[in-house]
Amino acid sequence: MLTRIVRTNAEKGHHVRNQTVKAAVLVAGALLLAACGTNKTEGGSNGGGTGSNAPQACDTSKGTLVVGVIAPLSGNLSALGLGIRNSVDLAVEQANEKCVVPGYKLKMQAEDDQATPQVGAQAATRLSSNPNVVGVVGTLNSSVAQSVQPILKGKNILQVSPANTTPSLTRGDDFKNAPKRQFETYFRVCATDDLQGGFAANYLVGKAGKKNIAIITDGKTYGEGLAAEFRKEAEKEGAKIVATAKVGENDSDFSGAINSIKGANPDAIYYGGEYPQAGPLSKQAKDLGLNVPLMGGDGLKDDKFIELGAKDGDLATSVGAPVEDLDTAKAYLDAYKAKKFKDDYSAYGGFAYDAANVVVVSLGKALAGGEWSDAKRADLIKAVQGYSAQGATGDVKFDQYGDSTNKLLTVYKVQGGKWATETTGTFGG
Amino acid sequence: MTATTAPVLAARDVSMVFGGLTALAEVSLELHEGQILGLIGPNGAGKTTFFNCLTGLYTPTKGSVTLRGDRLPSDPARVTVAGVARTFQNIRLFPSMTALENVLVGRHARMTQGPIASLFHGPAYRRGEADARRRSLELLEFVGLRGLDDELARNLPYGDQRRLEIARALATDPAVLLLDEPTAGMNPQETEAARQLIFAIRDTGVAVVVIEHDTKFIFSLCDHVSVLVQGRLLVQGTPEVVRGDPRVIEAYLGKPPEEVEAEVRQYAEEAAHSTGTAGTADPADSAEDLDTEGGSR
Amino acid sequence: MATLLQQLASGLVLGALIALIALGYTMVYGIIQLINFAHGEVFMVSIFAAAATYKWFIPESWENTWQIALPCMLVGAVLVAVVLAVLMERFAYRPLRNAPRLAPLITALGVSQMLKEIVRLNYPDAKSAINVPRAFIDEPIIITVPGGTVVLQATSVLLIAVSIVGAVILQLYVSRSRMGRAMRATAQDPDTAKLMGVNPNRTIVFTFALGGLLAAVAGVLYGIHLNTVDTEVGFLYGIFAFTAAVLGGVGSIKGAVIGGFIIGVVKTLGGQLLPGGTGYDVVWVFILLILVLVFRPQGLFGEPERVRA
Amino acid sequence: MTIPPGWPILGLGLLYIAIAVAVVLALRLLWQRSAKALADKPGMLRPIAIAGGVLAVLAALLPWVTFRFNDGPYPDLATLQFFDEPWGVTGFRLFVLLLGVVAIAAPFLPVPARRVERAIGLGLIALGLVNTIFPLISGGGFGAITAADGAFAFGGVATLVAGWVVATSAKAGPLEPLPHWNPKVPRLLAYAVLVVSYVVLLLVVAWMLDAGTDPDGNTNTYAGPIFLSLLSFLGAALGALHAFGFLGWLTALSERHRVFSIGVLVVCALALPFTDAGTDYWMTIAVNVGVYAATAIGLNIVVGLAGLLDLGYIAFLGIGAYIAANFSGAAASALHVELPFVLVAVIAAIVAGIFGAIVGSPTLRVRGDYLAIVTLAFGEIFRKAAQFNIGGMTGGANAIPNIPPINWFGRDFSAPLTIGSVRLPSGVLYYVLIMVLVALVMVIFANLKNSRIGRAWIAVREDEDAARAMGIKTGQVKILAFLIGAMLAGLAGAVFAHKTSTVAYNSFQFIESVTLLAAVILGGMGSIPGAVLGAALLLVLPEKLRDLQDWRLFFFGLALVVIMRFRPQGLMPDRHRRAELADEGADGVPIEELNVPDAPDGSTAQAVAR
Repeated sequence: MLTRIVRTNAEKGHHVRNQTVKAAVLVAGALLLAACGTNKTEGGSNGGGTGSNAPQACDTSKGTLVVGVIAPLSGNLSALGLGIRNSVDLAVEQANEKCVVPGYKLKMQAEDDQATPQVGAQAATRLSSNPNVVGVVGTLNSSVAQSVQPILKGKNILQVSPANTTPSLTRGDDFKNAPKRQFETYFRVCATDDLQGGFAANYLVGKAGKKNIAIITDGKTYGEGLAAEFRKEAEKEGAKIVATAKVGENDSDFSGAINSIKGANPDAIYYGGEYPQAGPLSKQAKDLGLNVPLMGGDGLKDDKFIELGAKDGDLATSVGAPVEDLDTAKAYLDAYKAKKFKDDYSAYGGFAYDAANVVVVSLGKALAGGEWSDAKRADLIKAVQGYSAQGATGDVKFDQYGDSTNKLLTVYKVQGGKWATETTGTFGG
Repeated sequence: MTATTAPVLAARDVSMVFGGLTALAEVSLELHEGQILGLIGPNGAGKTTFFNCLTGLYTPTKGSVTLRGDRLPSDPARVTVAGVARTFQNIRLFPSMTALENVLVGRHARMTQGPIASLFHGPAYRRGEADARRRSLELLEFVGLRGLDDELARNLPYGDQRRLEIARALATDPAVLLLDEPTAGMNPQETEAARQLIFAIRDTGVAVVVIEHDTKFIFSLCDHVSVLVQGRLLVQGTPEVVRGDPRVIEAYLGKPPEEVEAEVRQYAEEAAHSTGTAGTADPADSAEDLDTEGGSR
Repeated sequence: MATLLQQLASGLVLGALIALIALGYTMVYGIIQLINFAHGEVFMVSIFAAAATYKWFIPESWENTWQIALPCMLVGAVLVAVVLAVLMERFAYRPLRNAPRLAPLITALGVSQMLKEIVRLNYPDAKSAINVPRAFIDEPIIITVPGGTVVLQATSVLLIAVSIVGAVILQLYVSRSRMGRAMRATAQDPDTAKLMGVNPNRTIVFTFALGGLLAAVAGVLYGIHLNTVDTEVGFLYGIFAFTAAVLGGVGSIKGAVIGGFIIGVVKTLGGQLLPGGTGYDVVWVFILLILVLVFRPQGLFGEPERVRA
Repeated sequence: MTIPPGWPILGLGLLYIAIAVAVVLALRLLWQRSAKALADKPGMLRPIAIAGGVLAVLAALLPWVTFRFNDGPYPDLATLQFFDEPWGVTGFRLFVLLLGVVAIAAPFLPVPARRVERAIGLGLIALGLVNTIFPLISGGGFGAITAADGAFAFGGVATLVAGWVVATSAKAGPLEPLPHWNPKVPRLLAYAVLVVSYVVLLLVVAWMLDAGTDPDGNTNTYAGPIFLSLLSFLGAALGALHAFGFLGWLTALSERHRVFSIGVLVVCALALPFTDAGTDYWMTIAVNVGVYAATAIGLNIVVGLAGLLDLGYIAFLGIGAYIAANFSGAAASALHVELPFVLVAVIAAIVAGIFGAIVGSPTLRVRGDYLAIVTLAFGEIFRKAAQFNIGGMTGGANAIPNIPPINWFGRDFSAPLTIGSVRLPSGVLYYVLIMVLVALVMVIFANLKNSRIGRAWIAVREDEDAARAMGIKTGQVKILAFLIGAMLAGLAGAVFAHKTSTVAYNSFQFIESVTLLAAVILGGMGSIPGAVLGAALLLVLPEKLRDLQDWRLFFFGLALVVIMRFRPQGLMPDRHRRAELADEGADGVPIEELNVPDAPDGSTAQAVAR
C-alpha cells in the first residue's frame, strides 16, 4: 500500500510534456550513475553481526514473544517507573540467556502511562492488540491499574503488578469481610495496604509505644489507602489519632500541615505517601520544632528519603525480609548495577524483577516447549497461580485472590543516616 | 422653534458627578421627530458624558432621560432595544466580521431566535434570518456600501467604516440615532457625503443627535444646536441663534468673528467645489448671517 | 494562639516567596500583556542551578561557609535564569509579538514543558526530588508567645526581608530610573515609546531579564529554605504567583507583593481554620481570588478599566 | 585547592554550544549570501535543483549507518551490501529518492518550481535530520554515521546537503505566485476529485497511524523515527501540492460542495476501522480523540467564538464523567443506580451545563486574562473536590473503577464486532458512537455559529461595548456560551467514563485543560475542523512519539512551540481569522513569505489552470 500511494502522489505532479522527457532522462542517468558508482563497494562488510549478543545461543526459531511494561516513564513519577522498566528488562535478558522459554526469544516493550488512567488504558490497548504480548508487568499506580485491568482481562492477558497496593484491586470493595476475586488475570507481588498499614500500627503503637499519633496524607490512592488501614489498626491497638492533615501531591512547603498538627502534640507522625514529599516533610517538621519520628510505608524505603531530609528515628515498613538476608536480592542488585542503567532501581525495582520472572518462568512452564497461541493464555495464568520461587523480595507465591502470599514485613529505621533493620515479622490482620 | 409634537427624546436636568467632579450639571434637552440636533462644545465640555447618559452607559446622578415619555433603562443593550442607537467617536466596528455581519449584529435586537431555534434552523428561523439579511443589505445600500457586504470591516477605508457603523446603528430600527463625531478625520468630500446621508436618515423619520467639533458642519446640518460648556448647557436654539450668541463666540469659538467667518466661507467653497450641486446656498447664507451678527456686535 | 501565630508566620514566609515570583509575572504582563507561564519554570531551573553550583562548582572548603556559598549559588542561579529568560524572549516570544493573542500563551506552555523535561532528563537524579543545601544560618529563632512558641528559621526572616526590600527597590527603580521610565512608556504604548527614542525590544528583553533575576533570587531562597526541589515546583508556584499577581492587580508591583502575602496567609490559615483542613487550603486561596475579582475585577491595586465609549 | 568537578563539564558544554552556534551562524550567512547572489538569476534554478536532486538520489542509495542495528528493520540494510538492488530501496530512503526525483523534474514542469523546490528542500532536510540524529543517539555517537568498521555512512549527511542545495535553488528569483485553479468545474468531476482526495486522505491517515508497526503486530523498535520520516515526507508532499495550487483548489471545491464533502468525510471516518489502523489500540485512541474533540469544540464556543479564555475546561468533562460513573451501576459509585446511557448522557450534559453557567457567571464582571485565572481557579477547585471525594460522588483517591461498558440491545460496546466475515476491533462501537457524537457536536457548533447567537458571541469577542450598544445582552450571551460549551463537554465526559471504565481525579489536571486549549488554538480558533484536527494531533502525536520514551513530553512541548512559531493562526484557521491574519502578515510571518504576491489576479499560472 505504501508504494502505491507514494507513486500515485508523485504521478499527479507529472503532466507529460516535452520537458518531462528531459527530466526522466536526467533521473535515469543519475540512478545509473549511483548504481554503477557504488556497486564497487558492495560486500565491503558482510553482515553487521548476528544481531544478538547472547553468549550462549538458545533456540529462538519460533519467534519473539513480548513482556509488556506499563509504568510512568515520563513526568514526575518516572523515577519509580524507570526502575520498574529497567528491572523487567534485566529479568527478560536473563531469561533469554538462560533459555527459560525454549524456542522463543523474549523482548520487553515498555509503555508510558504518565500516571493517568486514560493514558494507561491506551498503553494497555496497544500492548493487548499485539498477539505476541504474553504478559504485562505494571502498573505503578492503583488508579491506572483500575483502567488497565479490564482491558487486559478482555484479551485474557496476564498482568502482574509490582506496586499496586490497593486491596480492592484483587479482593473487591469489601475486601475485609467479603473478599471476591476481581480479575483472574491479575496478580501482584507486593503487599497490600491493609497488611502494611496494620503492621506499621502494630509496631508503632505496640512496640514503640506511641499513643498520640498524627496522620498526614498526600491525597493519592497509595497514601490514602495506607493511612486508612494504619488508622484502623492503630485505633484498635489503643492509640489516639490526635490530628490529621493533608498535603498537596506535588507540594514542597509543608509548614501549613505541620503547624496544624503541632498543636495536638503528637509523639509520632504517620505519613501516607512517598519519599519525595516525606523527606522534606520530616526535615521541615524538625525545623518547625516538631521533632518526632515519622513513619511510612514502602514508598519511603529509599535512600533518597534520607538524602532529602529524613532524620534519625524515622521509620518505614517494607515488604519481605531485609535485602541483606537474601541471596536472591543480592544477586538482583549486583546484576542491576552491572547493567549500568541510567536510572536507579528505585522502590519497586525488586518487585518488578520478581514480577517479570513470574511471567517468563510461568511462560516457560506453560509452553513446555510448545507453540505460543492465544489458547495458551489460560495455561499461563494457571502456571502463575501455581508459581512459587524465591525472588529478590522474598517468597513469591500467590493466594486465591492473586495477592502475594509473602506476608513477611520489615520495619526499617533511619540510624546515623542509614537504613537499619528494626524488626521483621508478619501481620495477622 | 416651537415644539409641534411631543418630544421623542427628552433629557431633564441630567447631572453627572464623578467623585466630586461635576461633569454635567442639569442639562435638559428635547428632540423631536424629524429633527437633527447638534451638540457642540469645547473639549471636556461633557458632550460624550452626556451621550453616555443618553445611551445607558452611565446612570445620571440626577435627572432623567425619557424616550417617548418612557424613562430609558440604564443598560446600553436595553436602551438600544428601546430605540436609541449610537455610533462611536473612534470607530468601534467588529473588525473581523464582514460588513454584512456587522449590520446583522445590529439587527440582533430586532430578532427573536433563541438558542433552541438557532440550534435547529427551522423554517421560522430561516425566515427570520432571511428577513434580517434582506434588511441589512438594504441598509448597506442605503449608506452606499453596496457590493462590499462580504468585505471584512477592518479592510474597509476609513469613510466606509464610518458609514458601516451608521448602517449598523440603523439596523436596530432606532427612533433616535446618536452620532458621535461622525465626520472626525474625514476629508471635505466625505464630510459632505456624510451630511447628505444624515439628511437622508432624517428623512426616513429618525431623529438624529450629532456631536461634532466641526461647528461649520453642525451649523450647516442641524435644525437645532445646543452648546455645552463645562458641563452646562450654555445656549440652545436654531443655528442662527446659537451662532450669533456672543457667549458662544467668546466661550466656545474663542476667536475673533472675522476668523470664524473666513473659515466658514472657506468651508462653503470647499463643499461647493466637492459636490458641485445643491447645498452651496446654505453655508453661504450662514456665513452671511454670521457676518451680520458679528458686525452688529 | 501559638498555632495561629505560627501559621501566620509560615504564611508570611510562603507569601514572601510567592511575591518574589509574582513580581516577574506582573512586570512581563505589564509590558507585553503576556501570561508568561514559563516564568515558573525559570524559577524551577534556577533552584536546580543553585543546587548544581553548590554541588559541583564551588570547592568543598567553601561549602560550609554560607557567606561564600550563598553568594556563589546566587550568582549561578541568576546567570542561568537571566540567560534563560532572555533566550526565551528572543526565540519563543518575540517572533510572536504580532500573532493572535493566544499563540504566545501556547508557546509559553510548550516552553515550560520543554524546560521541565530538559531538567528532568538531564539533571542527575532529577526524576524525583533532590536535596538543596541550607547554606545559611541553621539556628532556628524561637519566640515565646502565650500558649507556646513560634519557631522561625533564619531563612524565613531572610525571605521576608528580601521580598519586601526587593519590591521597594524595584518600585523605586521603575519609577525613577531611565530604564524604568522606558519600561512604563513601552507598557503603555510601544509605538509612541519608539518615537520617543525608547528601544522597545531592548526594554522588553530587560524586563524579561529582570524577571529572571527575581525568579533566581526567589529560587535560591526557596532552595535554602525548603531544602528540596523537583521539576514540578515551577508549575505549582507559577500558578500561585500568577494568582498573586492577578489578585493584586496585574502590572502593579505593590499589588504583586501584597497579593503574594495574602495568598500565603490565606493558604496556611485557611488550612488551619476553615473546614476541610489543609487538603483544601488551595481551594480557599482560589475562592478568595474569585471573590476579589468578582467584586473588584481589576484586582486589589490594578487600574480600573475605564468604560470606553 | 582542587577544581570542583562541574567546571570542566561546563567548559566542555560551552565549547559544544559555541561550535553549534558558529555552525548555525555560518550556515545562515552562507544561506543569505547565496540567496542574495541568486535573487536575480532565475536561470540558476535548474542547475542547482538538478545538482541537489541528484545528490538526494545518490544519498538515498548510500549507506546511512556504519553498523547493523540490533534488531528491527530500521535502515533495513544498514551497510553497503544492498547495491545489488538499487530499486529495492524502501522506507525513508524511498522518500529521499522520490523527493530527489521530483526535485530534478520540477524545474522542467509547468509548475511553480521554486515553491516546489522549497517544500522538497525542507522535507529532505527534515528526513536527513531525523535519520541522522536517531542513529547518533541510539548508536552511541558520531561513530554511527562516520567512519567506523571501515565503512563510511554518509547518506544522512549527503541528504542534509542535498536538502540544503535544493532549498537554495528556490532562492533563484522570487517565489512564484500561487496558482489559482478555477473551482467551478462540472459537478461530477468535483465529486470524483473530492471522493478520491478523501479516500487518499483516509489511507494516508491509516498509513501514518500504522507506521512503524510490523506485519505481525509487534511495534517496531524504530517506530518513532519511521513515523517522523513519514511525517517529513508527507509534509514535503503537501507543500509541493500546495505550491501546485492543488490544495487551495481542493479547499475551494469542498467549500462549494459542502454537504457532499461532509458526507464523504463521515463515510471515510467510519471506514477507518476497516483499514490497517483498525486495531484495538487505534480505536481506543480514536475514541479518546473524539472525546477531546467534542470537548474542544465546546471550548471553541467559549474561547474561539465568545473570546473568553478558559483554563479550567477539563472540569466540565470531569463533571460529565463523574455523573455518568455514578449512574452506571458501578460498584464503587455512590448511587448504585443504573440508567440507560442516553438518559445518563443527557443528565451529564445538563449538570455540566449548570456548572458551566456558574463558572461563567463571573464573566459578567471579570474580563480578559483575569477571567482566565478565575476559570483556572474553578478547575483546581473541581480537581481538589474530586480528589477529596466531595459528597461521596467521586470515589476520592480511589476513583470510581469498573464502570461497565455501554450496553445497547445486549451488545457490549467494548467487545469486538463481526460484520460478515470482517472482524472489527473491539471498541469499534465506541468509535462509531463518538463519531456520531462529534458529528452532532460539529453540527451544533456550525448552526450556532451561523446564527443570531453565534454573531452575538463573535461581536462580544470583537468589541464588548459596541456589542452592548447594538442591543446584545452581553452577560446572557456569555453565560450561554459557557452553558452550551460545558454541555458538550459533559456529553463527551459520559462516553469517556464508560470507555475508560474508571474515572479518577487525576484525569482532570490542569495540563488536560491546557491540552484542550492547545487543541483549539492549534487547529485554529473558531474553526470546526480545526478543533478536531487539533485534538487528533495532540492525542495521536504523543502516542506516535511513545517510542521516544523518556523524551516524548519534551518533543510534545517542542512541537507546540514550533507550530505556534510558524503558524500562529492555527493549522486550519476560520475564514475570518485567516483574512485577519493575512493582513497582519507584515510582522507575523517569516520575511520570505512577504515577497509572495499571492494575489490571484494576473498570474500566468492562473491562465494555465484555466
